[in-house]
Amino acid sequence: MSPREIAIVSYASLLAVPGEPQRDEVELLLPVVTEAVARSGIPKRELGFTVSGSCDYLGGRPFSFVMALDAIGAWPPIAESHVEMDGAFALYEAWVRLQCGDVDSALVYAFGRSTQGDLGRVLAQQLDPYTLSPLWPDDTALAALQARALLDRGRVSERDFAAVAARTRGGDADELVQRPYTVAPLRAHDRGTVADGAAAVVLAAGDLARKVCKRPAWIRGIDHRIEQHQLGQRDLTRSVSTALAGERAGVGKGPVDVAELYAPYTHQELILREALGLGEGVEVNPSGGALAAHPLMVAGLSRFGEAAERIIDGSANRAVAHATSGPCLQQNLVAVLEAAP
Amino acid sequence: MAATDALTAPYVLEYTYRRSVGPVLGRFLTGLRAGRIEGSRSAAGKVQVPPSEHDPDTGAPTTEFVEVGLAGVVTTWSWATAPRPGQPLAQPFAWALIKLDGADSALLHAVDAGAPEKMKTGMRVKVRWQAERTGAITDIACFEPEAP
Amino acid sequence: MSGRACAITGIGQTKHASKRDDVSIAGLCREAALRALEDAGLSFADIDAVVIGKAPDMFEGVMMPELYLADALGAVGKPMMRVHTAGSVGGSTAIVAAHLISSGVHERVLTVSFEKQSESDAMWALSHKYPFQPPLMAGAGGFFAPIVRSYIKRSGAPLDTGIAVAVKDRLHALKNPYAHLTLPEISNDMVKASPMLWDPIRYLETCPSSDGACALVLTSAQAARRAPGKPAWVRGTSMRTEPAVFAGRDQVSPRAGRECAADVYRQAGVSNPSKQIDVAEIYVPFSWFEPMWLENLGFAEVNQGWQKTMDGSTALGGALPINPSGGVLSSNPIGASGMLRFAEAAMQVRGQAGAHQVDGARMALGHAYGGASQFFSMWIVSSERE
Amino acid sequence: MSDASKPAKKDADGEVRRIKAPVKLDYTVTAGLALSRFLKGVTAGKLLGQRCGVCSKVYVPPRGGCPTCGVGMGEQVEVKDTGTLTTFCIVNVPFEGQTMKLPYVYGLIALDGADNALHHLILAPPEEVRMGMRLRAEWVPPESRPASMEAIRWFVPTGEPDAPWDSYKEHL
Repeated sequence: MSPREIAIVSYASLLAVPGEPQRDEVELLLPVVTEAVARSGIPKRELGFTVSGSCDYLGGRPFSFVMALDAIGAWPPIAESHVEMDGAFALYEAWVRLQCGDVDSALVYAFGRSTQGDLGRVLAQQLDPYTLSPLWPDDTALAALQARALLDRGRVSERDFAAVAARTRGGDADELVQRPYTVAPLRAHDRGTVADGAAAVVLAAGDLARKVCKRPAWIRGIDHRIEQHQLGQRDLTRSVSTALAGERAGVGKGPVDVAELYAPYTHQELILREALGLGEGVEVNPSGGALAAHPLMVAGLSRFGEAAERIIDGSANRAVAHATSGPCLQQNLVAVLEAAP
Repeated sequence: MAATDALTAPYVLEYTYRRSVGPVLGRFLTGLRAGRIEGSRSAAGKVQVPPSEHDPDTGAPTTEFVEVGLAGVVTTWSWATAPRPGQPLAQPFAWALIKLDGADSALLHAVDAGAPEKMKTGMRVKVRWQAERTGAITDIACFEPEAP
Repeated sequence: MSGRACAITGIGQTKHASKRDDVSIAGLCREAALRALEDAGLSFADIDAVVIGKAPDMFEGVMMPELYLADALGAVGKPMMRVHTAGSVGGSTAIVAAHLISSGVHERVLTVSFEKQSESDAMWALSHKYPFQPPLMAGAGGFFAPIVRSYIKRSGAPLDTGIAVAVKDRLHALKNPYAHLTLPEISNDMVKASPMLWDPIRYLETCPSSDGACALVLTSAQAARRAPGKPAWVRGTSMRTEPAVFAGRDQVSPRAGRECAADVYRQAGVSNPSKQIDVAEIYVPFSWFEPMWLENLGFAEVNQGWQKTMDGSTALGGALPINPSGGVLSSNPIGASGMLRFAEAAMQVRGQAGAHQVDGARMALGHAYGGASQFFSMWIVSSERE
Repeated sequence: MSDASKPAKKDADGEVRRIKAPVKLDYTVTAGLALSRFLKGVTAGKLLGQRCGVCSKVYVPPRGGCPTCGVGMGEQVEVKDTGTLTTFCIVNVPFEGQTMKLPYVYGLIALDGADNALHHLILAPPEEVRMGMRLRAEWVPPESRPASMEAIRWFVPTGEPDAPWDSYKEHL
């Protein structure tokens, strides 16, 4: 069975800037969903499926996705689902749902108010509860183990990390690399700026996509894979799950104009580029990526939205979108978006 | 509405979970309490520390345990300049993946090395036990360089 | 159902108990998963993708547990997803897994749902005070009791209707070796004498808090040919959501539930549910929800659901047996509770339900709901593919 | 020192069976813009709802968006602190953080002028509480009012005749 043609036809996002009035989840999400749906040209009531991604631990209370429902006006009742994962995995669920053939469009959204807590401590809850989380390692400590392994392997240097930071979030690599370590060998600029945000994407199938969008971003391939959880059982310098997902998604079948990679740390961009076989000519993270702003649960879906925008606005013909989850790139989702179906 | 207009408040999520650990981790933690580190051995002969509840290749339940050394090699490390609450040491220390003698996988823990200059990938470290052990991963207080 | 046919070839569950102190979280999940795989004649290596579901992460204090469970559930190198739709999650998780088959994406999918409730305390997780929010409501019972009172007022149901359900489901549970509660001495008097917790809901009219897991193996029709047992076929799946609070909301018989049922019936070609459906496993965490859902699901006229309960129609041997497994009232590992309903429906049409088997069951409904009676997931399974 | 190293329990045979895992996470949470406006009103003894510009329903407290329309709430509307008890339960379960003596009543109250019902405590002998009962808010004194619905201590019966069924049957 060959997959049905599905495309991203619209995208909207909002990143809360520090110092802005403190919106709650609904207030962050509502303008984003409204804009994405309006841009899609598909009336909200006609959307066949809705699915979201979020995580209770960002705010420390259960059922955060239930409260957020006010942002979409789920009335009359809607066909809806939710993953306690990044919104990119919600997009994958929507893609699967559309493959069943009986619905033609889907709304995917994500929200994350990641600045409410100390993310380093919050993310320690993600680890094996018996042998890892009792040690309270923060995300930077673990990412730095990976960065060191990469440095030890050779070929890249701390200045290369700084160059990724300089390219995506500004600054001078030679100056950045002189700054003090946070958790050596990582510095402050090596970690994405924790942010609050929301994003929404509308997917449409076949003729509907062509009808509502001049240049839909067709999902030509999409796949995700997970690896061992314990860091000591993986080769941290390589992302085998990204490589496998990229291969299954067909990344290597043609030239890539632009790639939006969800790399919460500078060195992870280097690992991901290698896993996906992206050469020097590929423009990576023109949006600034998760380094410029890192709203958890949103950053992956945003990569899909940003990559799609480049197709929709005509500036790219073939794009790669990537999302990750878990410590040190444990789980990875890759899609190829193209202008031609 | 002005920037300061939304109300904010502190909130603490605090709870003590009671975890049952099952037979495999139970054996591992019992070993730690007794000052011994045990890993699991897979059908293919791979030794994992901490032990896996199942064979990584076949998924079959773990039945074989192997005692591994109390010292090993640092496979990678990072340096925590400002330790956070709950972490193994209060003074700056190294996080490290440590492949214990006889193990095929590496364990995450802390190394009390004093200064980052004392740390090196490939260096040997040994266990420093907690004075009072209860059967938890924290029974290992940290590791320390084998030869100072 | 749309897309390719989807078969259920493996079903597994744990022994449910208030505290499964003998296993870790992974051990609990693997107990169900290995039983489902054995039933399907497969091993982890044969599985293409894994979908897990559970209720809030704070119940066990493990954020996004799919990460830690990837190894234990044989998912390394494969796609893995985690669904969370409140109390309906076990059902929604099975539906997401079914879509992975009917979409043509995978051939064999393992889906697992669980809750290890004993690691914390549901009342703590659901009732702790959050800034700016209304005063504490005393857990789920405090939320649903006013809705039950509304139903009683609207329907004029006799006040012992809830007692009848509580007894019936516990009698069913005595036939189910996996059930958590086994109360051989259960009787109307015993339920009536139990403490009134959230008036009008008595202690024995509420579900227990359980540790447990459920797992299913779903496959394409082609892969099902090689399965050792007779498959159950998924004939319809549906999920519906409505907001928790809005002006004029009918909390007793939510429209989302009615529309979800209508959708799943349409897919399965069911025009008269009472006649065409042989057995239903519906999510009844408080006994009064049986008559309420009978109406919401179209098994009874509005305000008359209690009559079916009171005349014995919903007991094993009755015209429409409801919850032959003993239901949520007998075992409630929250994240798995919905999947247990879906699994029991499939066991019934496969004829593998043992002492709680409904004779000749060919078409069955699995139902789950969650949140403020606002998330619904349902499937219809049949012994026949079409 | 580690806050994770609490003693593990062991069984008679000495095997470690369980561990304790204390978790403490600190957050700073926001009430959001709409709820903040409402809560500031509450501390001043006012109940300020908002009307949806699409469906015209008035919500108290206002929400970040209209739950059925998915649009931001519009015009601010002050509603009364009196209302009708639509349905309720009598709580007999002790739990941590409880502020009332058992048994007590907790119910849904449709405030006069609002289109939704809100959850709150009812101070009245449980056996006298009825659906349709008329209630009024009893406020915490202004100097100690918190910015939450607990600024209203509870609702008490007004003594008026009960509201007719038809007037509140949509708020169950």
